[in-house]
Amino acid sequence: ERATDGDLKILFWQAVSTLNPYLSGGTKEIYSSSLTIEPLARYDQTGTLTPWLVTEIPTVDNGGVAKDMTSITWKLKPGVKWSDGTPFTAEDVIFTWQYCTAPDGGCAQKAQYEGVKSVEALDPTTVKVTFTEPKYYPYSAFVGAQSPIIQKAQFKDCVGAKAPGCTSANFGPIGTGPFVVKEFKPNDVVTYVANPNYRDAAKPAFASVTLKGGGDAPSAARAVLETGEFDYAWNMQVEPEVLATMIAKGKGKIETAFGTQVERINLNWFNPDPALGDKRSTKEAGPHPALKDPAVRKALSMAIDREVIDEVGYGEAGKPTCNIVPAPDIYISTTNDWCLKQDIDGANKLLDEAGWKKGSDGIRAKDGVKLSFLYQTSTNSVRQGTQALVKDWWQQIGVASELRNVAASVFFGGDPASPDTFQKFYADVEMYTNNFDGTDPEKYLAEWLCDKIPSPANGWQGQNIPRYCNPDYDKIVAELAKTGDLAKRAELAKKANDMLTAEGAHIPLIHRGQPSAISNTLAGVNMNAWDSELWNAADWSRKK
Amino acid sequence: MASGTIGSGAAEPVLSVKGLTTSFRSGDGWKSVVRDMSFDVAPRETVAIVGESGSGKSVTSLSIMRLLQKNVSRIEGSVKLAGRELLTLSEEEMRHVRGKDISMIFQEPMTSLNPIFPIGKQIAEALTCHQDISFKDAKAEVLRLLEKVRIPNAKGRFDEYPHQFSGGMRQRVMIAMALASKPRLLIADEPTTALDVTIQGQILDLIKQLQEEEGMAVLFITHDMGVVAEVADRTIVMFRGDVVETGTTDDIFNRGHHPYTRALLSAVPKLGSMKGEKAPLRFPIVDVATGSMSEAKPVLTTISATTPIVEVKNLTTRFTIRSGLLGRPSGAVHAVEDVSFSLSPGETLSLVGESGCGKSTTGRSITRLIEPTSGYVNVDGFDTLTLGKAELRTMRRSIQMIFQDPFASLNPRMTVGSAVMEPFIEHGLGSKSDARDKAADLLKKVGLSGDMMKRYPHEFSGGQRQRVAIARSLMLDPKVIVADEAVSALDVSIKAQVCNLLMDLQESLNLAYLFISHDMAVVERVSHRVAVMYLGEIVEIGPREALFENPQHPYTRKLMAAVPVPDPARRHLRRNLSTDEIKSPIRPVGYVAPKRSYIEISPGHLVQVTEGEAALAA
Amino acid sequence: MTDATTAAAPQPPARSLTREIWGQFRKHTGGLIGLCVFIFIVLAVFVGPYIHTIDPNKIDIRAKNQGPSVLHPLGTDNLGHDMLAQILAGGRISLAVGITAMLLSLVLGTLVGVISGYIKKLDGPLMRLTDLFLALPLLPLLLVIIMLFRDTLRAAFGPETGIFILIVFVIGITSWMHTARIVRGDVLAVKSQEFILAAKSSGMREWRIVLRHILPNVMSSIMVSATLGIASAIITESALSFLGLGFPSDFPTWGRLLFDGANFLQINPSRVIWPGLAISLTVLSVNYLGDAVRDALDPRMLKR
Amino acid sequence: MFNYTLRRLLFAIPTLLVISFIIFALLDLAPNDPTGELPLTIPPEVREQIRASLGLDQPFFIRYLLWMQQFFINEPLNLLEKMTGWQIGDGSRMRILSWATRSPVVDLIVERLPQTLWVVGLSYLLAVIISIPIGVISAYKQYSIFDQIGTFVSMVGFSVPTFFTGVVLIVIFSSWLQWFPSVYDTNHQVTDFASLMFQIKQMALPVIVLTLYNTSQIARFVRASMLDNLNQDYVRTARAKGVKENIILLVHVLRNSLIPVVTVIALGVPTIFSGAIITEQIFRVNGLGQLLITAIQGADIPLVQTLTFIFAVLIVLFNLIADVLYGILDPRIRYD
Ligand SMILES: Nc1ncnc2c1ncn2[C@@H]1O[C@H](COP(=O)(O)OP(=O)(O)OP(=O)(O)O)[C@@H](O)[C@H]1O
Ligand SMILES: Nc1ncnc2c1ncn2[C@@H]1O[C@H](COP(=O)(O)OP(=O)(O)OP(=O)(O)O)[C@@H](O)[C@H]1O
Ligand SMILES: [Mg+2]
Ligand SMILES: [Mg+2]
Ligand code: NI
Repeated sequence: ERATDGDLKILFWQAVSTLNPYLSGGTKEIYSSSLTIEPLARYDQTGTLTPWLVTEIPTVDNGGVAKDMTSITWKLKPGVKWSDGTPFTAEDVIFTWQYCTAPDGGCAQKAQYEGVKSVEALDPTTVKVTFTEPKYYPYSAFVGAQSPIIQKAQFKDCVGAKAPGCTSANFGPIGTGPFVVKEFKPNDVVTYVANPNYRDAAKPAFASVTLKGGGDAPSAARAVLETGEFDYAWNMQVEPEVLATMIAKGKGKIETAFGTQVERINLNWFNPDPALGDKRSTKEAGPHPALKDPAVRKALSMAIDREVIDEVGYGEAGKPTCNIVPAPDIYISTTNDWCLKQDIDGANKLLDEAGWKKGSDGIRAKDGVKLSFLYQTSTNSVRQGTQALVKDWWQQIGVASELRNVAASVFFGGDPASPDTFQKFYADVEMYTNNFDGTDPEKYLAEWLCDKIPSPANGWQGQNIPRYCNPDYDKIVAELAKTGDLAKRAELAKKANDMLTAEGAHIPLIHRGQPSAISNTLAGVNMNAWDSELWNAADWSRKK
Repeated sequence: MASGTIGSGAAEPVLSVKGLTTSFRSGDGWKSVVRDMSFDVAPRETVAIVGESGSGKSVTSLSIMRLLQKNVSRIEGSVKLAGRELLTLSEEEMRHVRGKDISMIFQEPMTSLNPIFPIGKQIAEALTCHQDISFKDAKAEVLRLLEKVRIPNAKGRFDEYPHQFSGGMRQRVMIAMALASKPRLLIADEPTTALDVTIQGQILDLIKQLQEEEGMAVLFITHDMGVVAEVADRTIVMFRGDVVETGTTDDIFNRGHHPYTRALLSAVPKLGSMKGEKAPLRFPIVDVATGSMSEAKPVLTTISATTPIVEVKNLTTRFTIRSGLLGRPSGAVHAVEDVSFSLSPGETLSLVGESGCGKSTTGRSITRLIEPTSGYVNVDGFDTLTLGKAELRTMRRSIQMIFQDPFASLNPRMTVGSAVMEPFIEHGLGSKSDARDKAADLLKKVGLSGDMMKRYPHEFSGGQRQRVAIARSLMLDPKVIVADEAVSALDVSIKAQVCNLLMDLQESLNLAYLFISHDMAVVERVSHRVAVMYLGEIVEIGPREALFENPQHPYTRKLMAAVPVPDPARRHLRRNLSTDEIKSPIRPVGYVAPKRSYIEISPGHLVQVTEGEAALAA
Repeated sequence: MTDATTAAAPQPPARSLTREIWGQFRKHTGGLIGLCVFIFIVLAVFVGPYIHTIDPNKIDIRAKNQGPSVLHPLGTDNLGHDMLAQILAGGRISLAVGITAMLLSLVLGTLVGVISGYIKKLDGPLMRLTDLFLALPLLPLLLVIIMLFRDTLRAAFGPETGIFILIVFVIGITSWMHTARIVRGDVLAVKSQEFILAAKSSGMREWRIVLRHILPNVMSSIMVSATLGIASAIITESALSFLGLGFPSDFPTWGRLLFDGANFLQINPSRVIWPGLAISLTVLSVNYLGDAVRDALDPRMLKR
Repeated sequence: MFNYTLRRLLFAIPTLLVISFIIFALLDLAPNDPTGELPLTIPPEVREQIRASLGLDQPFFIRYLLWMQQFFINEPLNLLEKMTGWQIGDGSRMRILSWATRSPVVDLIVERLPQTLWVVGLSYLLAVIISIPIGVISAYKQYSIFDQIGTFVSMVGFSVPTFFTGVVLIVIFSSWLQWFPSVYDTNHQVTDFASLMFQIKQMALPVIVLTLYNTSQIARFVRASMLDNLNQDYVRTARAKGVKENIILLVHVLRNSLIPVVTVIALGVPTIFSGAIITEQIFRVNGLGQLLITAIQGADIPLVQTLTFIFAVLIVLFNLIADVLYGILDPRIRYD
């Protein structure tokens, strides 16, 4: 029954800065706003698309998607109301598109609407989205937590350059979801109350939600698992043994949802020698003197014991992997699973054969090139732990490494003036996590195309961080973009994925999950890595 | 006059000291500085302690008050106040004794006053901490006291701070503070050294009056035998930590038999003893052991009047007084007003005058330690007031200053040895060992032993510190020395020794002295010329004999008349407590000083005349 | 106070001033203990690694999170690093950084403080500069400094010395302001005292006055700043490291060990106790040293 | 003194302008980026558009001038309007908007003030109140048990960082004893006794941590400075007057020792407003410190700039106050 279970207390150790996910694309903003605003369809815990504000998922079979893949038509659920009581209509859907694609608006989710030519209302409950060219995976706009529908009435004066000024709307978007924002203190705490106009009269069970922000992951875990002050805490990146002692208190548990995140070490295919000045890590610098050797790249991967990394830094929240596309199931490849087993001797042998000889200092060298690498990553205790482990293993195969860690805001900041961004890659190897939205890897795999290599010409904005370039790979990706058949798509994707690992564009380490701490008193939580973790908050309730 | 009951045993003694021994920790052992001291003080009685500088007088008084630093000192014996043993009292009980039953005037007023509290408040505190009294009443009482100790413009100066006061005025503040609570016993440690004779007389009378009215007993420590003769019923003579003689003042003065006592008394300079002498005369030196006296030699220097080494013209120094929250100037202390004089090499010019009349300020203005308001000063060819930093430094080699308050002028964290050596090393006059030799030599000359160089200023007696300061000023072999009350804290014999040293140096090095002093007898002895200051102006200046034998200005005459004479027979003479108005050098903003003119009475003897004031003074 | 009064004992033979101060210092129990502890820490940290020869970066993943044992006297961390070796290695860096950075900031602060307190003309500008440095947001400043100088220093001095210089410089340059203002306040008060006037009148050069007369009289505040400075330098260093601005993660430092250990408080308390103790002991011993020096310099505090 | 204060206040204006410029330049130079915290899935073109929408594509000087206009003209006018209800101009003045939250920076600051003042301010106040007696007594009874313990506790308190003490306190008092909450509720309103008790409870841990740290620091300075003055001759004079020992200590000696103490305290007061970053983070107090640190990490330049500038104003102001206090405390210090 609605609003009978009191207050739901959620802890996000990274605080929420706005409740309009179009103005800030951060995960925390997307999750927190998902309690109020909803997309037309979203992914469930298995990654399957489920209708949310529509009656069914349009497909070619049911006629919802045009045969030529140039349009998709959504049928809205009748009788859905905004939390202010006004009806939810096709106009709102159209407006959402307009809002995000308006110039000067700085919409963070613009990519979701890429290739959308027009959105029109066939009738108040039917929306047709037309694409500029055939889209073989058409479920992007209005799908998933990244592109929820906002209310036209509320945001109509907030389009384009005016968007940031609408503070009250951004801080309290009216939605169709189970909760309504009552008060928002940016970067601190959000309070929600149950939506009186929610379409399911029995839901939500909680009368209110308090979403507190700030602090760090271990203390957030403590607040749920040890002191029991909170019911749910997101993103519990904490050393497994620390979590284990907290869980031992018996107040809660950790649940992990696995999406597409992979922690990897990128290998720089270009020469990052500082002596090259501005040319380093670009094509002009030439290939990397050591990493250009496939044997070296492979040996580096063989030397790593991913099980240990997982055990030390991730525990339940990670699995060793050799893939860059680790999920959904249909895309999982096993071709490169040789890497799951550490093989120091094999690596040593490989290097010996390739002519890399150990020097007096135990470091291998060939033709005056030493196997000594600058290994950078962002500042984060788990990553630093991994760095230490990897350094140790590499040492065992005669590879020296100098560790460096860079503040995350700088590392991922992309400031072209900074030498420390992951795009600039002024290092030999670097480690971080990346993933793709939703369940389709097409766009993701396109990141390793030759023309996506970051360089001064594109303002270091390319996403092909390892500077990998292989025309065969480009061909596979081009084919993928033109394939509609799912099985065929999976095959192509696997091929691309295998190629990347085999050729050593990077060394995949861990398939990372999203661990959350959940109080034992909470029922109905269904961890979901494909959408907002709070996607089914309407079903959450207090265990009696 | 009711000071009839004199002598110990007449009444129950207020203070009774038996076998008092005080030691300081030195190295790993204890070193006694006062040994087996015993004496009584009866109500209404005044007991004087005299003795060599550093003989333990101050330590005795501090021991009685139990104010010595506990961890480094040890007091043995018995001190009874009206029958009550003080040495075994708890700290809290002792606190009730201090200030209420016994109060004390400290030797060095500058460091003994809290620098950051207005003096009025500090005096009032002596009242408020022992009795329930409203601040307003306390303030009224303080103002009354300040007037009594003849601080001019008491009301206006209530809120001023110690550093704004002249040496003598600070001393009077200390006196007011000690008298405020009308104690049963007053311990006065050199209360009048920094006071000119007229005010000194008034203060002594004030103490006498309180003694009569309130039955106060007084323990009086002084070097001035004239004062002893005037105030003391009985006298205790100390020498190197031991009491060598006690008795009625009359006995001590006329029938003292310890050689030191005799030495002390025979060395006392007497005003008027210089009649007919042309040049300054050295003091006769008395051998402490035998009591025999050496002959006094005159100082023979050639003073060329043509090229003065110091020339001062129309020097004016004023201190702006700010008042109110906003700190707007509300007036100015005209500390030095239109002062002109010159000083030739080999000459001693003495500056005498009322306490607070601007003598120290004149000295400091000449050395530019204070920026004068206007005027012209030439020192050894340097136009002092326009000099830059580097030249000022060279100039200062020629002119050295001995500060009135020796303790305050010594860095508390520096051994006196390095303090004395410092200027020498600083000016690169020789190596460190040269400096050490010279310092040791000078210290010996001023009567300190060389091994005292390792000690810190607070471990010295007042007189010892003063000698350190003298030694320091001599390190640079300057051409001029401004000696601000340089010998006031010394006992007669050492004073004679130090003065002779100064005169020897004058003779051999042709040194010039600007000698600021209140001790007219010493002034008479050492100076070639004398200038009399009054309210910031020079009212009379001239050769010593002219001035002493033929004082013209009314203030000069008053000064001469007030000099105490070391003769116990005159003890019951009483000046009439002066009722004349105390003049203040504070003038309102925009005040224009009247133009003064001088008439020359005899060659070089000038006397100030102003229309209005000349009439008034006559 | 039981020893007998030695009447007018002859003064002991002349001793030099430093001997004198050392003599004072020696009598100061706290100071002596402080000195011993400090020397012990320094020795432990520099000689220790020759006795306890485990490489601090040696990973033995099977022996992680262990309690004290013969092989690992202080246990191991969650990667199987030997804690004792880490603390010894960390101590070298922490002590070096703490002391040099403190000295740098102390010298800088005292210099600025004394100059602006003593020379009226420079007071305004220098104090406004101090205000500016106080107001600068630390983190962006660090980011900029590191962006501008890290690679140059790394090229010139190698990765370790380079980052050491950078960190010491960064901590020094961002922490001198308190000392400067405190010293200035004290100098203002001291310079109005008469013995300064007396020194001036003997023609002392200004900087000698400052050195010989003013500095000793503001020493006690400087001493406090120094002790507090070591503590904050050690901690700031760790803050820098975990912001990614300090030493690489394979350079353990006390602050860093403490920070990393904080989460393991319940699993393995020795991970925080030892580094915490090391920092505290260092600071305490330096504090007592400072006290002793202060007392030795204060002639009135003689002989306890 | 008045003239001096006035002169200093006037001189503060150009000083602050220079400071604001340097801060702005520094922030601009820093290699942070407002899109740095966004997920990597957001493509570069979109990032570029986001930057443009924040005005980051404008030249440096324009951005600085814009901030100046917003800070010195628009915000004060806005404040005036709010207070008086007048309508000045068309009311469409651009306020300083934070980039991360897109809300007016001033509102954010106002929202954070209460918890910062409650926790950081209170702990500072407590520290001052506690540290002075501790410092005085430790100096008076140098090397007594009290002094030794005080020294020990304060040095340990100062040398053990708050990120550690905070965690220890949480483990002991929140997890184990369950006396105090480990998470600070910023929405909590004090309306009655029970809610006041709750407020006290939730403030207890962070306040303890911060007070320990601040007390240690101030007490050390009080002690050192007192020791310098305790043996001066004027103390002897006061004793000779029979002044009570505690008055001697608190009035005579303490006041003479206050200059370094005033300096330290005046340096500390502005830091109240910069918050206590680590402590706020550990206990989730989310005051100004947390606001600043999130803003810095998120490269939220308008917010950082404004906060830092306000901080600079406070620094200049409190240092001025300290300087004026010197003159009041020690009449020998003259500024003319
Ligand atoms: N704190 C101290 N530590 C060691 N010795 C001291 C200390 N105070 C005084 N003395 C020594 O004790 C002796 C007696 O000093 P005291 O101050 O009593 O002399 P005094 O008779 O008052 O001399 P003066 O007339 O010069 O003031 C001196 O030799 C002095 O050096
Ligand atoms: N720094 C100052 N600020 C204000 N007034 C001052 C200052 N120094 C001295 N005075 C005042 O100037 C006048 C002259 O002082 P000065 O010290 O020159 O007197 P003096 O002749 O040396 O007296 P004494 O014989 O008592 O030492 C006094 O009224 C004194 O209060
Ligand atoms: Mg004496
Ligand atoms: Mg004088
Ligand atoms: Ni009393």
